[in-house]
Amino acid sequence: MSERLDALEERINALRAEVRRAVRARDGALARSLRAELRGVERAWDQALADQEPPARETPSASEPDEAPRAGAAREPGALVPVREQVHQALTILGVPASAKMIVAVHGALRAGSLRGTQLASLRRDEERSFRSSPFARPYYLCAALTDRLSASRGLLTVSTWPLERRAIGPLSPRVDFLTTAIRVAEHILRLEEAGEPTPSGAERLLSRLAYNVPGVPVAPDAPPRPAMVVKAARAELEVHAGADADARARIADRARARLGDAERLFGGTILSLAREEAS
Amino acid sequence: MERFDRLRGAVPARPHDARAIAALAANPGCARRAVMDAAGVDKDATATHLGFPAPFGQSPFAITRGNAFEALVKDSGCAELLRLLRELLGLPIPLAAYTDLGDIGGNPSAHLRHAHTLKLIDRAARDDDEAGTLYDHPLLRLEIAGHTSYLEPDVVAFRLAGRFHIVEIKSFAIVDGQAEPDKVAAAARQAAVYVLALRTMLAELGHDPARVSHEVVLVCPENFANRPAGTLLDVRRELAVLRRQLSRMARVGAIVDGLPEELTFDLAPDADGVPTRPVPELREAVRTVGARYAPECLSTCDLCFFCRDEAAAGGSTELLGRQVRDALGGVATVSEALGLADGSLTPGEGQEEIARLLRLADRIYAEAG
Amino acid sequence: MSTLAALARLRAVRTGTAQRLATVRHCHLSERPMVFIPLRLAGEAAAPLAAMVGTDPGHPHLLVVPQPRDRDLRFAFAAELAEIVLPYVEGFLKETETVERRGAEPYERCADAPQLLVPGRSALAFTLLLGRSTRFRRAEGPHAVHPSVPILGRWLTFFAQRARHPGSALLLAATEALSLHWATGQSALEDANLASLIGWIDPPPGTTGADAAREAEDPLVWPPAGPATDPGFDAEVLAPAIRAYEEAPGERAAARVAEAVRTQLDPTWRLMWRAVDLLRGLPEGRGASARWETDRGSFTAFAEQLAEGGPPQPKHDGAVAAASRLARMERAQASYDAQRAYDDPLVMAAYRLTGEAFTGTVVASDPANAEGEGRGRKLRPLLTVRTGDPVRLATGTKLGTPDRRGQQAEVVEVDGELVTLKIVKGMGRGKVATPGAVPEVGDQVCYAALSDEYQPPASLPAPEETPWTHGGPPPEYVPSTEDDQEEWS
Amino acid sequence: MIGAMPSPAAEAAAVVDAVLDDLPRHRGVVVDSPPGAGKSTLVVRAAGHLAESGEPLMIVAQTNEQVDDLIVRLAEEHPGLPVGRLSASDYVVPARVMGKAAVGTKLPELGDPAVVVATADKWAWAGDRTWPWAIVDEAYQMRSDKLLRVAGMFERALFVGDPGQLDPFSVVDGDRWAGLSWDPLQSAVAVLLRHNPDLPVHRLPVSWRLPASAAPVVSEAFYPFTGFRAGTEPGERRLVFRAGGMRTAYDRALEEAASGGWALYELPSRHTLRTDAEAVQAAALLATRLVQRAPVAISERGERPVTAERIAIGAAHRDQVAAILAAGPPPGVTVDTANRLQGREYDVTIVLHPLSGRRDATAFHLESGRLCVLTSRHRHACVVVARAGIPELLDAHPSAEPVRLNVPVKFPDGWEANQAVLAHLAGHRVEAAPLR
Repeated sequence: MSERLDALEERINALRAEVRRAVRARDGALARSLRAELRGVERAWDQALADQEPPARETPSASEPDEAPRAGAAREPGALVPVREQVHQALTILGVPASAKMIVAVHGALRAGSLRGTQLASLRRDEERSFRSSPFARPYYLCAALTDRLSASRGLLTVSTWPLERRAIGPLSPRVDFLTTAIRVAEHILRLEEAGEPTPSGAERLLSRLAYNVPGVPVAPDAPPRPAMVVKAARAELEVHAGADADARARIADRARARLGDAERLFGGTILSLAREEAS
Repeated sequence: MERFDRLRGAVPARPHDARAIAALAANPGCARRAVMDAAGVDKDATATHLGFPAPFGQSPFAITRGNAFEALVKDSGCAELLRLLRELLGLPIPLAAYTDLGDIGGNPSAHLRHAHTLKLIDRAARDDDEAGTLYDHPLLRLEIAGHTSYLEPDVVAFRLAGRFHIVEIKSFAIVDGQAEPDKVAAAARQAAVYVLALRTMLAELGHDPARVSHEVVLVCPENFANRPAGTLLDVRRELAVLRRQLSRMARVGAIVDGLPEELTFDLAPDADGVPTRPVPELREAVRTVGARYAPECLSTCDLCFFCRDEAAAGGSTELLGRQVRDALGGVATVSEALGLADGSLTPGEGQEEIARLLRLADRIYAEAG
Repeated sequence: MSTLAALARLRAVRTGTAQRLATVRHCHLSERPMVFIPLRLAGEAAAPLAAMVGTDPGHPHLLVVPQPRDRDLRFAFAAELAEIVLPYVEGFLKETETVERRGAEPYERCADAPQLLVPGRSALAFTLLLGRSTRFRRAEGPHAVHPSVPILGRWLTFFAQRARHPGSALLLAATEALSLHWATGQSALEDANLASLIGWIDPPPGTTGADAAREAEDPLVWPPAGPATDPGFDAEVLAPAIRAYEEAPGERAAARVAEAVRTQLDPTWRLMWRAVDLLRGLPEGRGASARWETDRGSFTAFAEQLAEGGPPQPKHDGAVAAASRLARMERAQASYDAQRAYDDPLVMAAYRLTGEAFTGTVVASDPANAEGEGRGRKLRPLLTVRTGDPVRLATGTKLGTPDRRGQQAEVVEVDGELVTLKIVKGMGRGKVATPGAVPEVGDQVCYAALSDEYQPPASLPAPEETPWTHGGPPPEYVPSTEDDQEEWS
Repeated sequence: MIGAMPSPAAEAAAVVDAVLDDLPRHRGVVVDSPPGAGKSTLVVRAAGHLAESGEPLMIVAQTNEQVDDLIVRLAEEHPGLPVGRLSASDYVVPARVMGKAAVGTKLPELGDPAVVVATADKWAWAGDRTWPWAIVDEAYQMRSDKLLRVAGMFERALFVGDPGQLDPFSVVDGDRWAGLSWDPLQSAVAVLLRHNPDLPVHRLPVSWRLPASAAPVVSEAFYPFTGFRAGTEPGERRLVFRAGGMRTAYDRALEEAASGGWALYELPSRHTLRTDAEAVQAAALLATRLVQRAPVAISERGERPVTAERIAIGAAHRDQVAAILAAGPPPGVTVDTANRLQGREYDVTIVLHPLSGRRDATAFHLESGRLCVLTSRHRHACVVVARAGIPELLDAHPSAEPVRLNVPVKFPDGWEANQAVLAHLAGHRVEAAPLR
């Protein structure tokens, strides 16, 4: 190893120690500046190493054949389709309000997509900004689910074209939507099977995961659950909750229609409207 | 209360979270800790300013893992949890309602959230037709040494057959039915805080507090898979200890009354929050209240290194642990004990026996070694 | 805590170095032990992060899992570890000796056995978990692993379980082995830190044990001996390295993780060998050698079981297995305690202080005393010993003595400083005592109410005959597919 | 209250009848017996009951002394019943057992008695014979691995014992079995009931030993959920001194105990060695003074002098026992550890409190069974010797016991039990005289 590399490595070690000393002394500012310096030296070390060696041939891992090395969001495969489009696809498959995590999982499993959770973080805010600057300019918006307090439910995404009843969340709705998700995923696999297409292994894994929490799905070791059985079992439980859930959702939707303006109806009531609601 | 404010200085009192409350039982005999906790002093900051930062830290991996596991249990309306409760307690299928008491829009105050929790728990306790089953993030509160502490909980409360249970989610593993006893103990102590707080809430609402079960559902990953599994944990003992420690906190006043009027642990932070209090002055202030150091403090108390240093400087036998201390029958310092052992020190009243034993030990040790 | 051990700690505080608690070594130390230092990823039950392992102090093997959450990488780690551990272990199977037994067939026993050394109790517990998470794996089927992985799992399980058998030395935790022989000037809790413990026993020149121990608490100077890593290291060094590997898996990124964990393992590696040297400095006690013989037997038996294709160790003992193990452990504990005392005057000293043992000078001896008539006449020599020890022994108490281990005596009377006792066992059949068999007037003697006599326990039912009080016969063990499906995260 | 409470005798008899009725209906029947509630009476009664059926019966006890006691009681109650005693080869037949049982080291040596009594250890060697019935005595003090060795010998069994006394223990670490339903370190009853949760559990409701002054205290502290009452009314038992006192602290403590059933002889607060010379001496001197005062016990059994044999001094550790013996208590007075006092009964007991002089309470000291044994051996009065400061010690006790999954929580909690007993003793405090 060259002298320069040695020196850099020594510096890296020293800096790491200093950083940890600063952290232990609860000196956040110092730690941050030291860390920044550390990253700089690390980059220099990487560079020095790269200068020295012929470029390392890194074989892409077999499980993710199309993962380009260190690609930014814009160069993501399938990035030809914007993120909001991909989310819309996933939500359309599911047909119920879903968390970012579920959307990523479904999209990954059924559409071979590679959305990341972080990409969805600011989506709802962006959509709201867009809507507020020019209402209804887009054919659909990715928007909020509404709690029984008419506020935006934390973490759930819906599509603006859905009826309010579907976007409302009553006490039984998380369960109903979970069961519906299991049914939709199973049905999607069934359709692939009917079309003679191979089932992606990710889809099977997702279905196993969901089916595990649906009572009455027969479990066979080493084999994924049969989609038809999942549909049957999930429908059986769904039957139990459906009536009560539909009533609760309808009541929330009615209230939302009566009390919320367009934007609030899509993106949730504000504290002010909540206070009105509370007072009434 | 004013007295506590003076002790603490011009900073808001450190809120007691469930973990802090559970830790009260770790060394209840320590007056220093009792006074500082009751006054809401930031012991961590105090220790750091004194030059003895606490040796604790949590790995980012552990934090990530904890959060990820909790999310896994609670995903999709607590789908995993429902399965567990159905298996463990025979929760009937129709009982699947999930209410997130923390999700009430905007960024509401603790007070508002507590009121919301109160309203829904009241409805649940009345067995309203609408009443739900799972209640996530209930905001509970406890009265501690005259302060109201809000407990920011990551627990779920659920109702079955008119009884409420607390669900405690922890990411340590249960392997073949066993988990690390210390971690289970910590979880049980913490869960007991929530049980007590929920009981208090029911009592305030005019319901029977006994409707909160002393059996807590502990949810942990099982074996080496990431799958959550549930176990029932009886926290009656922890509840008894907790009640005891809380009533003890209320009695801290007596210790405080005996302290100098002007005593304060104020760090005098400047505009950037950097402490400006001269260290020797703070050291004197802290020393005014006696500590009861034991090596066990090293895993529980922020001030442990400071107190250990103090004990070492004084040559205290406490440094060597409770067992050694007990074997020495109350001899307080190392030099005193060694003096008695080699005969250079004449035993004081009541020390004749231990002196005889130590001299004998000294002789036998010399003979055998 | 005995007063003696307490006094030793006090003296350590005053002198600044640890004080001896033993004059001989009470655990066998192999000539070629294997040091094993595992690290675990924080927050996970049994996800290995790295291990340093080997038998040559100058050439440790470093094994690393660059992304500990990746199941395949973890099993690759286990296979790598197996490549180092299994040849070492199996190397001891080649040379055997024939052991003759009274009333039973002779059998073969390995001439020597492997010995694993780990830093402390938590490393021991982790070894057990590592064994648990690998021994049920299979080399075929949907979750296939390398065939060596389940074998490794069974050996690790064997070693870790055996470590809980009193007096066994097949797997030693360094902190425990050292604490058995030295008392430091800090608390037993703090002794669990290997660096600080060695700091007390062998402080660097010019410093005191207390200083060395304080320094040892700085994770920047002395990283924790594992399996838990320093949270500061995790946050500042390990997390970025693992993240870099995740983003661009490759040799360079893996090397970065490896270098990071090496900094955490190197110091402990050196400490472990210092611990070996310190322990080697003590001569091995008689009992330690005898217990090692038992260890060799246990090792041989397990190797045979493995060779015969027996199933992996079950997840827990059944009712019968538990009771039988408990009986074996209790017996081993009693003989371990007794042997240590008889081997070592410093250990005996603690019993003298509590009045369960005494030393003194023989002031009267009647070697010809006998009881019974004719053929039933038995030699029962009488001794009177003057002692300065505070004897608290009741008449009739059975006593042993380090100088004549085959003999047993009985307390006849304690009268102030004079103890009269009668030798009741080990006098042979002769009419007169063989010369030297009975202590003479003026001899220094030591007697203690400690016995390592073996009384075989009553037999237990066969597992398939477990009675109804204990749940009836257990279901037969069938390896379930679930066992090898566990994700090991 | 509606209707009068049944008399203690009637209440106890009803439970015994229910137990006997249950015997043929279940594979096992458990009877919890608080201190002095007539456990031996029940065992002897059940033995007679089962023997009447003509089927042979094995009785399992834990110590040789318990075996001998049972044989004596059996001979008293069922003089015609042939009894055998299995014993080790070095067992010396005590006078009280002579002629009351056939003694042998192997079953065939005993002939064919209706009842065979032996310790659990001895039974484990007794061979393959199967018995239709067994009675297991002191079953809560029996470790479950011992039960495992003998349970295959019987088809049905009656398990009798006191759940409040000391749990079995081991010198080795048994963590690996914690939580298993067959944990060998758990008591025989705990394991039995975990595998057979439907077996009936009866409770003897009346303590015939403890006086009215003690039964409520012991019941509340150590049997908080089940409880029991005294068989005698307040005032029915009395302790009087035929010799006069001198108003010394010892005298006052003894008089307090005689009038109120309890006394706390309190020495000044100090941290001491376990063998605290002052406390040890106080215990011995209290016994000496007691004998000197010529005490007489008046009870439902009539008027009887309290001789040295009817007095015991109890302590937690063996070295304390040795030290008390060295301090010279009157000849004939029993001095022993809690472990060995289990199952025994005296008129007056003197107890060296396990927490006296300690700075920190350990799990050993706090174990509720230990204090329960020590404070429940007496028919008339109990004098506790302790240094002041135990409430403060309890108050400062750190509660950090590890918790093991699936191990049933043991009640009562040692801390609570200690607290309850101390709270009661506070009302019977006599300050020790300052040492000369």
